[in-house]
Amino acid sequence: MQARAPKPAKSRYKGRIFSQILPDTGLSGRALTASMSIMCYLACLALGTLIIVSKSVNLWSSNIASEVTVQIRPANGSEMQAAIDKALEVLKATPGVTATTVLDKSDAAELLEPWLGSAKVLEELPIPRLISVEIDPDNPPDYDQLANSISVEVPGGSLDTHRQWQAQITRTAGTFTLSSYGILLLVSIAAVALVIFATRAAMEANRDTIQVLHLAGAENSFIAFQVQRHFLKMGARAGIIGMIGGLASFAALGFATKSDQAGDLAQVGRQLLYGPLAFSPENYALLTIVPLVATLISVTTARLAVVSMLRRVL
Amino acid sequence: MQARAPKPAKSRYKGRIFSQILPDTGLSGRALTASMSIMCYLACLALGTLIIVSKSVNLWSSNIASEVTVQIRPANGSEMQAAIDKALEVLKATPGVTATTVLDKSDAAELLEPWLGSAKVLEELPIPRLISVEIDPDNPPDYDQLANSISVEVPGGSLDTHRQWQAQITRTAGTFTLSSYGILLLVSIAAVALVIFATRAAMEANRDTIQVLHLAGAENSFIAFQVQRHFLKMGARAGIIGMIGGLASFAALGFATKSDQAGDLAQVGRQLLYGPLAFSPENYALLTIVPLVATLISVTTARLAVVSMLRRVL
Amino acid sequence: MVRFENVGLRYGLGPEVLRDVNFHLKKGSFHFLTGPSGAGKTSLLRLMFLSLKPSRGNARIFGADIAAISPSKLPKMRRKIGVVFQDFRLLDHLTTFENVALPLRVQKQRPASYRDDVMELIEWVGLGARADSYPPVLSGGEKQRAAIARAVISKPDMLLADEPTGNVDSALGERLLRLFIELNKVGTTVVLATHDLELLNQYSAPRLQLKGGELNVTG
Amino acid sequence: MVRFENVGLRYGLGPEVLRDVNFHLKKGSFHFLTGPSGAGKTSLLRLMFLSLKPSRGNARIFGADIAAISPSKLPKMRRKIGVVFQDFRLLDHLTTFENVALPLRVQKQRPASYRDDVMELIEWVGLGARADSYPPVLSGGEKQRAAIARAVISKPDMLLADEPTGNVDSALGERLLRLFIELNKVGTTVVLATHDLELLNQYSAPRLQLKGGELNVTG
Ligand SMILES: Nc1ncnc2c1ncn2[C@@H]1O[C@H](COP(=O)(O)OP(=O)(O)OP(=O)(O)O)[C@@H](O)[C@H]1O
Ligand SMILES: Nc1ncnc2c1ncn2[C@@H]1O[C@H](COP(=O)(O)OP(=O)(O)OP(=O)(O)O)[C@@H](O)[C@H]1O
Ligand SMILES: [Mg+2]
Ligand SMILES: [Mg+2]
Repeated sequence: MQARAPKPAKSRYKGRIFSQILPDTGLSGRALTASMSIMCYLACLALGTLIIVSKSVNLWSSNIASEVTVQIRPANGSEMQAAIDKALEVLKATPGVTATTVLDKSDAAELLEPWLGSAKVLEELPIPRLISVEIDPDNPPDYDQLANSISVEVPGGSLDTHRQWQAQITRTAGTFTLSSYGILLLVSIAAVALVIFATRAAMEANRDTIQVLHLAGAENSFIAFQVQRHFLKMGARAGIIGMIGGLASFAALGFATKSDQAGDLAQVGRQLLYGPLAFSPENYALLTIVPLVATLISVTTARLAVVSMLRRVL
Repeated sequence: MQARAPKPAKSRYKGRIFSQILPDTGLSGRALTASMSIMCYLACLALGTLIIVSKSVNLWSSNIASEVTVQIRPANGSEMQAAIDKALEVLKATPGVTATTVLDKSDAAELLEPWLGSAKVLEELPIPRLISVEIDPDNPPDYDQLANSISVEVPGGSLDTHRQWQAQITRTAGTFTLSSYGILLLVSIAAVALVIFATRAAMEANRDTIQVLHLAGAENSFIAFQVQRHFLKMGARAGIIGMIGGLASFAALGFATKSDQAGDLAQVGRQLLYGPLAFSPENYALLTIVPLVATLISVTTARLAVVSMLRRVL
Repeated sequence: MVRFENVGLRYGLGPEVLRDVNFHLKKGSFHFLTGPSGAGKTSLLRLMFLSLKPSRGNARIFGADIAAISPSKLPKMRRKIGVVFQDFRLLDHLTTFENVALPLRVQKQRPASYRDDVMELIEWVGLGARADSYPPVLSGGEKQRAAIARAVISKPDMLLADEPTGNVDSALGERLLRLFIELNKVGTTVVLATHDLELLNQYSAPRLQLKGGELNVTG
Repeated sequence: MVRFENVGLRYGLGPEVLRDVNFHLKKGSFHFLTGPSGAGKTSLLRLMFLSLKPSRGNARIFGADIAAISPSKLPKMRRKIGVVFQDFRLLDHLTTFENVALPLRVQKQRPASYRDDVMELIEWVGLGARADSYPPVLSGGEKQRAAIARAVISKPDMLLADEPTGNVDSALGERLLRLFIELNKVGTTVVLATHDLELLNQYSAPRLQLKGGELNVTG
């Protein structure tokens, strides 16, 4: 039963210190800030994933879209070099093709090495030859028609547009993007709900104070402003904490990624998750949207909740 | 200023209804339950990922460990069938080898199809032959020695133990496992912090009530029990909400997985994330650990916080 | 200034706490409000300070019908009324000074303009040394005096005081009564609810007597 | 039963609120405690109900030194003391019945064993119709009576009442005084802090008079 000595936040005004009219206590305390921060952190992770995935997919898609391959298998009764020349001819006549590179026999053999063993053996095999074709992505050729002409005009020739591959990437990226949007939505809803509950509880906790303010002639807007100011601070604080956490996580991931060895599966996963690009400064800057939105959600939700509550009292 | 009419939780006792001695209001309201639930949800996701990854890795590892491949490339001046027979002889003499299967020429060709085109062409190629070797995982042979004997005794022969592949999987799985443990740890710390803050705030909110209880002769253990009971309910409720959310998410994922088309990259990712097994009933059951731990954390943290606070008042 | 005609009040579905209450307070008048515990004194004051609406009858204050005042006009009207609550209702997180200055603060007056007035009043009620203390460390009588200072700081048109001397000794009670009388002399309408016979005998003023929900005006 | 020798009390670094207080209360005695507002009546009572420790001097209650009582023994001692707080301190989330029954409930007595006693006492203080109401809807006097009922329900060895009649009219005040006198007759030591001259004149008992932090015992 020791007398409690409240130590409310103060602002100095011309020599005399003034307390806040509504205390910072009540439900809107540190637990609220903590859970709001967690949500902001989650939002940062989701947003970061979104940025990385969309950047990676763009880059990959444009890489893939700007390159197709012509494969020429050794066919019976045809000369390989003639087939290659024919293929180049067809390609050059096609609008939208910007460059062609005929891959050496050894390049093709290299691709087969995992399957067939050392290149020495392969050199003697009649393996197919590849032509890498660069495409103007803004003005791509009609692939169906090109594929048709190549298979008709070039003996043993076929066009590989990597379409299946591209579809796979797009589908996988789509899943990630969708999950990220889902998490962002969930987190926002959770944040709104949390602030509504918190506002209600804070009003409940400060019910007597609000009654006294009313009876002293305070206007609803005055009271709402006090509550709002509180949630402004809370939202901003939580947003910044969450953002710092998010930035730290991405930085840590980037660091961990660099120190890891290269390797098939891990690299594929990492490429997809963290992008061929480093998570760049612009992306970090984009994350500052999180505290801004958090503050906005917090303030407007609190304002609406408070005004609707105040309307219901005499 | 309308008179407030508190409606506290009641328990009926012999005709007369009794209110709880400590009200359910104060900071430990719905916002607390909500944020606790979110943490439990995250814990469920992390735990689920952990289960799936470890199960998948086990399964894959044992599959891979129980199977190695012998590759025999057509070497100059040697008969393929003789080489195969020789290889089988070596394998049969090796302890730990339980079975061997010589793959058809066409099986091998199939594996090369993506690279070399239709199987017709391949039939004429002198492609390598494969022998699939089953291993007793509990008693594996000495791989180094086996590889050595095969390369020495079998012309053009080599042993592929998929070791690099296995290392990749282990490394990737390790990353997932580590992140999951990290999230579990973070979530637990956050939950403990949240409950401590909440207990403090609840004690603060009910300070007057606690003083009156003290002065009426209540023992600290009596008061602590009241607070504890409150956090027991809160922890259990939040844990169950979080668990249900987690279960729903996994169920939704399983459903989405089934309806999706098969495809290289997506399938690799999905295999890793959701495992070759469906997320089975035992795994769902394992998730019930989350509400149990949440309740335990909530109650013990609250108990410790309350007792240490009560000790500090006269 | 205040006119009640056949006013009745019930809380929820309970019995009528006030029945057929009729009275009229002229501007600048001084009234005692008496009656046994639970008679409805606080309820009657709550009607007058606009924190409750009558269940029936016609209650007018400053010429407006209490039951029909729009919420947006409430703050303006309440600023003309000073209230001393029976249970003080000081804000625990504000100092005595800030509690007393509250009515001016919610009117958004500049602190510099009222600082000295507030301190002077606080000295007058004998709380000079306690201006920077928080209510939880004040004695019962000190709280009551702070509540009175808060009610009168904005020189309201009407002062409603509910048992304002229940926690102070008779000397201090007399001093506070004089404060109310001074205010009344400069034009404030005063209604003072009390059980304190001593106080009633110290000043002759008409009495509103509540009993069994009915009101009689004497003197 | 209670013996204070040269007891001094200060809050934090403030001035001494009580100085060199000496008195002795015998078992079964009845005392009034008087003094102006802020004199330290509540503070003195708080020492006696073990919610405060003296800054100096020797204060003993039930034979034990207040400054040295171990926390684990506090609940047992407090159960022997009934307190009526100046500001009531009813629990807003419990009904009147539950508030009055609280001291028995924290002693873990079975509800069936005290139900009738509690209801009888509630009727006696005139709150029969309000047993299931929550404190926020009670009038000032009704709260005070509920607080008194809570203090006496467990028939304590010592009753400390702080201004127990500040919010009730004189007829009811007399009735409550009689309750205290009855309790005193069956052996309870009573200390009653009040400003109410009327009450003081109704019963002759020794007075502890506080002034400027010093205590004089008269009568
Ligand atoms: N908000 C409320 N809801 C229901 N009943 C109420 C409410 N407020 C007061 N009452 C009841 O109305 C009656 C009158 O109460 P009121 O507070 O007006 O009495 P009073 O004359 O001020 O008494 P006192 O002198 O004890 O303060 C009482 O019986 C009380 O219990
Ligand atoms: N917890 C506290 N901390 C600091 N000062 C306190 C505290 N409680 C009381 N005081 C101061 O101690 C002095 C005595 O207070 P106390 O409540 O004992 O007076 P009282 O005799 O009960 O007065 P009243 O008749 O007005 O209730 C007052 O000046 C008061 O402001
Ligand atoms: Mg009243
Ligand atoms: Mg006192």
